[in-house]
Amino acid sequence: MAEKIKKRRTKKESLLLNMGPSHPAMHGTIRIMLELDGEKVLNSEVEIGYLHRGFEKTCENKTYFQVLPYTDRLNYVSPLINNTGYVMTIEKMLGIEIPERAKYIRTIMCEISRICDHLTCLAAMAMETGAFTVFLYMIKAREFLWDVLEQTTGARMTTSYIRIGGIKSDFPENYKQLIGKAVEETRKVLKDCHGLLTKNKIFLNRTRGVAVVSKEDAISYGFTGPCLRASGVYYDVRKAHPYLVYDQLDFEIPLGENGDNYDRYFVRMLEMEQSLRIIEQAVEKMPRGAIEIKNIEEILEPYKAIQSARVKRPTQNIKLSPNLEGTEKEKYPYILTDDKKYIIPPKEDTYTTITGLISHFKFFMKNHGIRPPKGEVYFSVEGANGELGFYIISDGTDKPYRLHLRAPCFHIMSALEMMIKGGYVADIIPTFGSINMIGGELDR
Amino acid sequence: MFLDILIIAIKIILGISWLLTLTLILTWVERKESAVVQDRIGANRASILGLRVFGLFQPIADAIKMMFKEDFVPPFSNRFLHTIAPFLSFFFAVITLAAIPFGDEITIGSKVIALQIVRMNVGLVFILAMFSLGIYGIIIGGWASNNKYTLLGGMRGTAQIISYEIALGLSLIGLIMIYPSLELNEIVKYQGSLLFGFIPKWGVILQPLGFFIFLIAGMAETKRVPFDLPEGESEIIGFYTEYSGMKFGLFMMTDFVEVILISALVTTLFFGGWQVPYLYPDGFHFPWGGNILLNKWIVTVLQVLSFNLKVAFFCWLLVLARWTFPRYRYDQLMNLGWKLLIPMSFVNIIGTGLILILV
Amino acid sequence: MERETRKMKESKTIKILKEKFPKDILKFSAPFGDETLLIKKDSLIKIMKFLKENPELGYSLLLDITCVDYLGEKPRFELIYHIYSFRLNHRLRIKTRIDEKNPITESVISLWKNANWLEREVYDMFGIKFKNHPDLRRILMYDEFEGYPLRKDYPLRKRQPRLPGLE
Amino acid sequence: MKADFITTKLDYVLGWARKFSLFQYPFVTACCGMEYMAAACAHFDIDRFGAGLTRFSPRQADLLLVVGTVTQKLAPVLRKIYDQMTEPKWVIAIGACAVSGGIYNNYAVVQGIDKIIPVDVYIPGCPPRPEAILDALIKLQNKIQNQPQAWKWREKLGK
Amino acid sequence: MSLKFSPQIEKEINKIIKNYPQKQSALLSILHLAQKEFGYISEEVERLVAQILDIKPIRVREVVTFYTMFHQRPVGKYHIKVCRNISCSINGAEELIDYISEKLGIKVGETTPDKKFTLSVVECLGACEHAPCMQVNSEYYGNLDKKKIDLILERLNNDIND
Amino acid sequence: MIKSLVFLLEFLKGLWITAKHFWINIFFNFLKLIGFNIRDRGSVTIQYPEEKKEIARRHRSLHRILTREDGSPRCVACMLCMTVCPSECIYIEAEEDPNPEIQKRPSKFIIDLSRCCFCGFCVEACPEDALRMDTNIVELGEYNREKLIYDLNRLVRISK
Amino acid sequence: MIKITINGKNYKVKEGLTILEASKQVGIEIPHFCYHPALESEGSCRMCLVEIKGVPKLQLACSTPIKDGMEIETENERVIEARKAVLEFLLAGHPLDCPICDKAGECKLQDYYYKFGLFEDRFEEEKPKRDKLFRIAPNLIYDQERCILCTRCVRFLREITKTGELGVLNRGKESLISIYEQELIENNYSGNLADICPVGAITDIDFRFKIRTWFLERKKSICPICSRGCNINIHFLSPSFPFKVEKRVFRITPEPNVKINGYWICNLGRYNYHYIDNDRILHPLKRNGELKQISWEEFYEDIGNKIKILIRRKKEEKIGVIVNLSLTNEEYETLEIFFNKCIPGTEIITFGKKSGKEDNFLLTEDRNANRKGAGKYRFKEKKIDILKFLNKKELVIFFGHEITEHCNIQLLSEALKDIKTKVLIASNKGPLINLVDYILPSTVIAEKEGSFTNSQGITQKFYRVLEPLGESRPEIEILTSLAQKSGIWRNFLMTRRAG
Repeated sequence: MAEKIKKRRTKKESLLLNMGPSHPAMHGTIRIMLELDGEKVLNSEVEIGYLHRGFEKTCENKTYFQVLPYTDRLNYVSPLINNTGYVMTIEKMLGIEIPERAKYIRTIMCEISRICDHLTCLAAMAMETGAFTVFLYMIKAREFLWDVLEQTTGARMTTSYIRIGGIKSDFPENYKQLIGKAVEETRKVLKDCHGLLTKNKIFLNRTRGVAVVSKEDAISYGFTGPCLRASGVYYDVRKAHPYLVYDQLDFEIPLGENGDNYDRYFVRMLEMEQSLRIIEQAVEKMPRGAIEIKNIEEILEPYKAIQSARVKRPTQNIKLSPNLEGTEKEKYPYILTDDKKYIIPPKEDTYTTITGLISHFKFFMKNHGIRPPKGEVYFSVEGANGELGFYIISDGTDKPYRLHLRAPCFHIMSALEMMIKGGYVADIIPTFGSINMIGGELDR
Repeated sequence: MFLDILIIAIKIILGISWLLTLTLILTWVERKESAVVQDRIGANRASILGLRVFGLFQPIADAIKMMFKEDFVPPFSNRFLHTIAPFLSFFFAVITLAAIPFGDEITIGSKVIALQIVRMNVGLVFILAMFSLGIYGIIIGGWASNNKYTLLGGMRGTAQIISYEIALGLSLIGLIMIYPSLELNEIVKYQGSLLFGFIPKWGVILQPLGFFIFLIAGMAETKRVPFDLPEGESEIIGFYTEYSGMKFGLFMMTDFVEVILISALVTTLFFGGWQVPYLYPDGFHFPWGGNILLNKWIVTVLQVLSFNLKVAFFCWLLVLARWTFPRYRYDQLMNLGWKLLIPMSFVNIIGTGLILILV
Repeated sequence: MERETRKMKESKTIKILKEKFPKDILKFSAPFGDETLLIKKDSLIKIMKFLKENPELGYSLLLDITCVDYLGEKPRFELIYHIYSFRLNHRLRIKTRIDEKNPITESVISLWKNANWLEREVYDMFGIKFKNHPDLRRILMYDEFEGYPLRKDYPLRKRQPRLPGLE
Repeated sequence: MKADFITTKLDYVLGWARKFSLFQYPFVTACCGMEYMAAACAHFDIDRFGAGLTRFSPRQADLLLVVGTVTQKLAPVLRKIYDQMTEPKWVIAIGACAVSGGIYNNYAVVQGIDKIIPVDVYIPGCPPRPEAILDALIKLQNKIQNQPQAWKWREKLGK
Repeated sequence: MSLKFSPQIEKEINKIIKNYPQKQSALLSILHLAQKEFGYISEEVERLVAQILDIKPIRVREVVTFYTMFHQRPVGKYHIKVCRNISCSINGAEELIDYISEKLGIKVGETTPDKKFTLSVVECLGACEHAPCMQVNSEYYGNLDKKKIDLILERLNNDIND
Repeated sequence: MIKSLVFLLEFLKGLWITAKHFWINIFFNFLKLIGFNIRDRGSVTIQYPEEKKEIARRHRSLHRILTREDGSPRCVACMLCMTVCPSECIYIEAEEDPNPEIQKRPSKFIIDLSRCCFCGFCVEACPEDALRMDTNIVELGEYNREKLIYDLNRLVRISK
Repeated sequence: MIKITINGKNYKVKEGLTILEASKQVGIEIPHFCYHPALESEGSCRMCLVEIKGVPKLQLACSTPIKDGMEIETENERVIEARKAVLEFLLAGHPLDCPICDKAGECKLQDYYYKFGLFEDRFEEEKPKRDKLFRIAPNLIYDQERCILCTRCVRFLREITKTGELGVLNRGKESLISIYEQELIENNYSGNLADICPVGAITDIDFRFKIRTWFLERKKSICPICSRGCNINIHFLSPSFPFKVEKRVFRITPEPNVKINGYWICNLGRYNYHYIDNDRILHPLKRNGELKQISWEEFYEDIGNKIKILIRRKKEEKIGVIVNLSLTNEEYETLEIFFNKCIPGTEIITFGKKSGKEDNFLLTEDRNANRKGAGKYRFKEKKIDILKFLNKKELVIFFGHEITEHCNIQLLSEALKDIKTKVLIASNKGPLINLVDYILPSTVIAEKEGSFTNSQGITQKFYRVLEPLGESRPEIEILTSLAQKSGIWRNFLMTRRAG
């Protein structure tokens, strides 16, 4: 009898459904062909590449410095981590050591970005499961974090802030206050969101036991980051291969148990709290920089300085344009390496001295600039989605011969077919949300 | 005779305009409330002659725009069915209004006028029946759109409404066992009496479980978050994916109409309808003594006001819930309906029966 | 101290490999500290399997597969595998060269599941084919696309639009 | 004469309604989506302009927001969605990529969506700040108010 | 070219030229003669010398501008040449130059209206041991200070009166 | 049963959180409406065209070209910005300036804003402090793509 | 051969070299400003200081000859320190001119500062003010502030052109380079001064401010202006330059070739590159009343048929070919095969450009790039009455406009009137354009590959530098395609293979 039913079932036509790429839950860049039995997913085929913007090829035609904005737009939710990853890869090639303060600032920026990323990911996940308010709360918190970024880097999202040899500019003077406020607001929002989602029966129902990825599967699919940790594997680049100052800070790596959507959600929630801890510690521990030591008097307009430098080098301090704030000469040693070959000289020097001007030109001219030695290098940082690795081959010119990105969510996405198989159509959405697909990073 | 017809016509016009006005306001409330909940401000720039009035004109703009939006019928679909679906949906939602009492009877001259469009002795059954007819709109719309997503939505909607209809009906049986009539005004009147001398005999007190089930099932009837599976905006976009312009607007309005009606029903059945505690036709008579005597017109006004306030509260609550919870999954929704609500309503019926027998 | 022990471990992997596959390893180098092995194309699966399944090594995580086009050199392409061992906390880079005329190599899908997409990407971008791959199709580009964009001889701005009028 | 008067009045009313009731279809693909989210959320609240409702069905949307990069692979999809939208419809191109291809001048990216569909307002910026998006929305509202409202009875009334 | 050497000097020039294996080598000596003849070396003189030696006038100009003993403009009776090279500068030559020019009321390179003094600055006079030093016509004055300069200038002034 | 009660409580908690937000916001919005503006409470919304969010000093907004005292652009057409621009949106042509102190000036200076990615590299690259992105003009939407191409005159005029 | 040690490594080098030359030969670069391989070393810049073991002071590499067993250090601390010091002095008075200096990008000061310097500027005194726009030649501007007095230019004019217009005036810090009064440098090689100036002191007006050097790429080619065959570098806009610009070639510089042109080229060759981008014929045109654009295929069809018919009618002598003397050897070979071997009886005459003035150095009298090569394939210029030649022809093919230099254009046009088909294959527009029916764009030298034989008899190969403009094609391709359509294809192929 049962067999008969089975036979009849197999004869039954299944429903083919096309999801995306312009589907509200597919973030505009994924297409899933579903084979459905009612609402159950029998089979699926994930198609990506709708946001393939030729990142790797383009970078082969740009100088190492010009690649920076492109890295911003990989994982556009946490651009600063991408920046850091790329820049540290180049630094590994060049063998530069950067000042301690710059390391701390990078760490803080990375963690802020990580929080932004997790917030956005969970916000999207919540929105797609219907909890619209949570989405708005989380984005609200992100706005406060972005304020810190804007004040420091001069842009809200695509900051191009981390530079080869250090960072673009020092913190503004009121940074402690700014960061404090952002942290406080984020905490508040996290509390609200915990209340709205974490124990909510509907949310639990939707996510618990859905799209379970076992430890073995997770490793076999090359998971890294929160998704791997949700499956219970202890691996975090920040702990395994500590970079920046992560080995000097006290934080924990939250682990999940089941590897289901809920764990992925919860691990992210906990990670955000850890990141907040890291930020607070780093702000405390950060070595003092010029902004804290000296009060810099601003006297001379840059153009006046340039004019007078034609005759005689002016001795007053120069008031830089607002865009260049934080890069005053006094601040330079705290935020940038002392190897002059790889950094833009301080603007004061460029404006008033021939040596500065030459360095400046050397940095910017095509076929000059940063030219790492020949060879290949792989370096990875803990991105918000997992191990974000850059593989760069240099042929000794000022352009990378090959630049490859190990995109964490590419690997995770490749498991999506497996994860949604046997589930319901509605499960696709939180599953998809929980793996935090970012088109820019996935398709590159 | 002519007078009767006139009165009924007036009542119908008044009732429908009340409903539509409230619907329009509710769309505004929905927007504003969600905004305020989310620390926003919400629509406030639609102005007439420079007056903004907190964006109250927003619904008007929406309505006008939708009316003049291109009407689209998908190719290879049944044009007739596609067109009729939203009207069906809307019609069955609005007609439910007929049985709901807004206040006690009023007497003008010798004429006794019930503040209810039609007074029918099967009011409750009528309402349930009309509710369940509403699904035709959804399933026809979903099917006639010639789109897999709408079909999925339509099917979901049908299954959902059918299953919750049962819970909805069963949850009321307890009430029916207690209340003397199926006529809604009678039910409301009954709730005016007091339990133990000081607690109003509201349905919610007599039937807390029933109220709970009815509320949830009612929310499910409205097809809004957390039960918005037929729409499932981020999953299947909804059964009205292929509708545009006013037809889509009708579907949306149906939603809001249903919210109002569910609120009105909850009010009527469980919260004493137009009753104000301790208010009698001649004024307040408090159980702890003391009376405030009032004109009968004032009493009527108070009653209507009370009804409206209660409805407004439940609308607010339903909207709040809509902006608080995530969405159920299809199978979980079915589980909730069949495995939790229906058994519970049976428990409720049996319990009520037992108590009735014992008492 | 810690670093030293790590160094020991590093050499351990290489040592074991060199002992086990003396003929298959063409070159060992460590540019910028990343240990790199250039191996013969045919022994790829063998070595990968060993690396993954040897209890001492346990390189169970395939970090990445990518390819480089050395236009003008022979053999033209170089496939690069990055693998990671939780046990040793160590990354290893395995490289193998592939000829332009016959760009076929063995798929590692039997060892790691994410190799599926990674190899598809390499196929899409470089036109390298993988034997025993269940579903070798384009992944990032569309099917109508001709040529392999990441090859050095593909012009950066050569567009192949799917809609008319996009150059 | 009278008909003219009526049509202009009706035009005005319709324009008013349309500009304050823009249901949007966000065609979000990339980075700018993050700023679009910010524009939709608490701090900037695009809903204030009556454009808060996102309809993920092109049939119901009045405003197509193309947010982010459109690649060659995605171009037919965008075209299809535009074709599916019902009249009247407007398009805003948000971000450098949508406007012109932005920094991605290469084999994969469409150099400006105006080669596929007509665009009403272009917002440069990579990504544009939410203010820019809101400002563009106001600009679009002005445009809507001032443009003739094509509707069925216009011809019948004797133009 | 109207300018010409006097026949006597021309003869001398020819003699000097013969002393060298190459004509051009006689440049310095001929310039000395020319300065003697014309008082200073003007453009015309340069061209004349160049023509005689069969070289480009620019080469003559090079030599003339290099050596401070050649004047390109008429000079006063007393040509004051103050050294401004390292040793002298360290010992305050710059100050002295300013002082002299102030005293004479002329700038460096100018001649007093009465055509008595010309002030110029020169590179090393080869008398660093006496720094700061100066040369007036062919006479050296070392270990200068303001007082000494006053004295010298006064004497020269008086000299004229004699 | 207890479990489901707990769940019910969680539902109520959720409702409580949103309701709290609702009433607090209503309260403070009302206060704002009648003129008591209590900072940081109530809705965070910035009512855009009327009030504007303060843009950070360092924020990179629309470019402008600064001028000398005589009103001529400071740019000397060194083309570093054009070189470094990753989005290739700056185009410059140079010409001779009779003033030997200046010598070179741009005859064409075009920023194609539609491509600009606002990375600020051009500002960092400018050795003459001629280019800045500190106008705080971020509302750059246009009806026409051609209008997004800013030429020298337009860029100079911004600074005035 | 003697043994020397540089930086601890032993080398064997020829005797008689200076240290700088020797280390250059073994691949070690010693920085220098004033040294130039073609000029006598002066040792004024002091940049090339190296340490020689046993010699207490650092020595000038450019003027110290090597000796057997010499041990030289070019990279040790002392040397680098000395270089830094030299650079610091040179830069002390240098104006802040990189933004407006055309040399930026290929300036030796920049390169060496980046490589050896990277010190902080300590100079706080006033910078000297000098003449910045000093015209020293009709085509050159000299900036005294930027000059580092390496005197390369002075020595070039004295030693190479032997004109000696420049000299170093004054001494010490007042030194400057100048012309004599207003006598501008007017020799045919003045353009080289801008090349050899290691900094941006001398700039070429033709190149000035047109583009920054880092946008340019360079490739080797041969100068087609005269029969010398100077080796040149064509500097053209890099293909990665993101904007569309009409001008592709921005300047021409000499490529050192000791046998032919040394390190120099003449101004004529240097500035006459505009023909590459200007006045080009871009598409095949056909006159049917007025000129209309046609496709290459159409042309091949038309003319091929014409030739086919003439061959069939055995009227080969009705075909007239007028060849110029600026084609490549390969093209002459093809011409020979096409017309002499496959269609014997065709009448071919050759006309070159009229001779010009020669100077005593590089520029020759003969202004045709490949007269010698043409001669090898029996294309020799003879005095022939053109009108007579044209008489009774049915098909005339012109290569280039050179013929108009040899006859009265009025008469020519009249003579051409009777001819049915007149074809012009040329790269640039010229007087013949109005007289013919078919106008076909051929490529210029920079766009094709082939070889020239210069007046010395040296055959030099050159390669394609630029992509052909418009629809222009190399003559060799035109002839081959034409052969395909005119029914002589098999014959053509066989002869070519045999040849």
